[in-house]
Amino acid sequence: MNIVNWYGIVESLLFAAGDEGLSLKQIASVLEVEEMQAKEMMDGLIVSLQEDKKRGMTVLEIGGTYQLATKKENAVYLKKLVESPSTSTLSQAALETLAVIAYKQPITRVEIEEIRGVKTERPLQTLSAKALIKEVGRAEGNGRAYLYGTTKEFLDTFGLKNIAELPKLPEQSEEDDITQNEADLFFEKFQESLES
Amino acid sequence: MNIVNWYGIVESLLFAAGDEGLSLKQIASVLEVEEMQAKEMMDGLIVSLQEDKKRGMTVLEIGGTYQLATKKENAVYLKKLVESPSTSTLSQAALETLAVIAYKQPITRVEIEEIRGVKTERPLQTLSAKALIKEVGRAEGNGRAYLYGTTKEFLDTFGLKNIAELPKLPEQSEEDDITQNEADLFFEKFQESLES
Amino acid sequence: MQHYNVKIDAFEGPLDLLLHLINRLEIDIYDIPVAEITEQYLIFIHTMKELELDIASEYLVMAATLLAIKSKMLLPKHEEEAFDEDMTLEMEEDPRDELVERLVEYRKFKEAAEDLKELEHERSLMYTKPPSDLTEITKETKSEKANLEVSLYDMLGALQKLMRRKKLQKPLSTRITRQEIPIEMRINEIMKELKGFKGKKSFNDLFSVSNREHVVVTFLAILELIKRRDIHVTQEMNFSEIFVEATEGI
Repeated sequence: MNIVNWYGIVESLLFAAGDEGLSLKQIASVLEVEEMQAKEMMDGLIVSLQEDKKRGMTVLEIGGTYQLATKKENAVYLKKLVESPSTSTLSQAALETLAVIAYKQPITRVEIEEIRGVKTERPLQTLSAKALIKEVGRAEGNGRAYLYGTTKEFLDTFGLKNIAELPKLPEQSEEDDITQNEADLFFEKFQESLES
Repeated sequence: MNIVNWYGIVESLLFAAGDEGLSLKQIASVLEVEEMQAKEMMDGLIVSLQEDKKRGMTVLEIGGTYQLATKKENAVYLKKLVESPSTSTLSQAALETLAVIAYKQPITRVEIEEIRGVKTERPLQTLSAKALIKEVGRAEGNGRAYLYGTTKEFLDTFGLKNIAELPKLPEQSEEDDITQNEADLFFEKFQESLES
Repeated sequence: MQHYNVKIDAFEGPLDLLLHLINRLEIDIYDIPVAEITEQYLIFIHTMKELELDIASEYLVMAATLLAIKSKMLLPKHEEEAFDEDMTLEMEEDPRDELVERLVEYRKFKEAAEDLKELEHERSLMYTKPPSDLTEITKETKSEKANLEVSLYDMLGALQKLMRRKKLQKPLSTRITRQEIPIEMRINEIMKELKGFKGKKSFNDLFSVSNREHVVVTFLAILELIKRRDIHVTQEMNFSEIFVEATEGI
């Protein structure tokens, strides 16, 4: 494999790793090269991204990990995008957060962030501003974090009589039929073992 | 601003938008160009990404929005670092039901059951919970049964630009041996039981 | 010797079962020998009964349909047809027509389901990312209530994306994941259990823990041991108890 392909592979890896980033060790292990070599390649990648006007991405090196990010100079366009008035709907982040709260309420911000794997401050603000969620109490223990729950406005917006009317999640409904699942699992694993 | 810079800006925008995707309208509005022009640029971007071996990304066009994704051919490397979801999450019953809905929408449950020859309540629940189908209206006549159709999530899950992009419904084709494997196993068992 | 469990619902319904029979018997779907297929179908139903499996009512309805078609095929031509010979060709309906039509129609979607599966796989090879957090570059949100154009499906769709993502990122995240039982460990346990036990041990006894993962791992361990020829599995007759013993002991 030559260095040209490495670039593409590393780009894919960094993209998939997201905010967690990748260490030099991880990159080296996937490319099956020495860390020294991986380091050289990353340095090359960073320079070439910075110089290439056709590229909107850059690689940040933070605390020993590399992660993809948008170029600083494009922030002005991102701002334009976010502020465009076309959003009478909720963002993906807000919808996700709302779903987590709806199904797991009452729940603290930290718990939501654990589930989503990303910071959730802003979606919570948005949802509160739209009166879809509210603080419903405080968690036990030190910190006594706010607990969030859905509102009547939420039920109205989604045409629900009450929270129990939320559709069952796939996992939940599948659990109804544990024996079926076992049979499926059996069969799946069995097929796999035949193929291997 | 020239088209070289556009590429970089659009890349930043697409990266930030993630799986929420961007519509042509949003892209055009940020770049302050006509949608036609934005479309041409996106077409150009998609081709250049596909051809450039140094790039690990591609642009998916799904249900009227564009989103960045890693290239298929790099999946093998991603697997080394992140778990691949490549095993189908849908049961055979759910897939069949989904196929009927996709090609015949809008369609009622009774009509689906007529085609499949079995009760279809559970698969419908699963598909709804996975947001792959939704109620799109009510049938005429008494009963006014719900009509089902596919969602944008459906397009995303199967990587389709739009419903028209679904593979043609096979008119007549040879039996698929692979799908028959499971059935064969059962059949052998039952044949044996006859012989004993 | 059958040393595996068979998926009890290998068929999606009576139409699926019929397609399988047609395929297996290498029959022309447009010219089904009804007597033969009916016999096979009934044998199948009978076997399911013997296995004490629940037979969905749809299967029984289809059995009745097949019997009805069979008897119609045996009946002499209707008298009316003799009256008007010109009409005969048009009037003469094959009793099998409706069934064939349903089978052909169902088969289309069964195949389409396979296409979908393939598409889903292709799509799963391409990874997308969640939207970035743009908090820092945007202003505070203004308080604006309602008039949202969102539906439950939008929310469930978002949840799907989240779950897909979680699945992908599991090994990357530092979160504590479920304890997995290594197959090799279970293999050693089973061998120890068998060696410490003179003679044959019941297959079912190996599945003492009813935890799903444990069951699957045990099953895989047994398969592996069979492959390695470390154990010997016997069954006196179909559906009777299966016994397992260490090869060494024989």
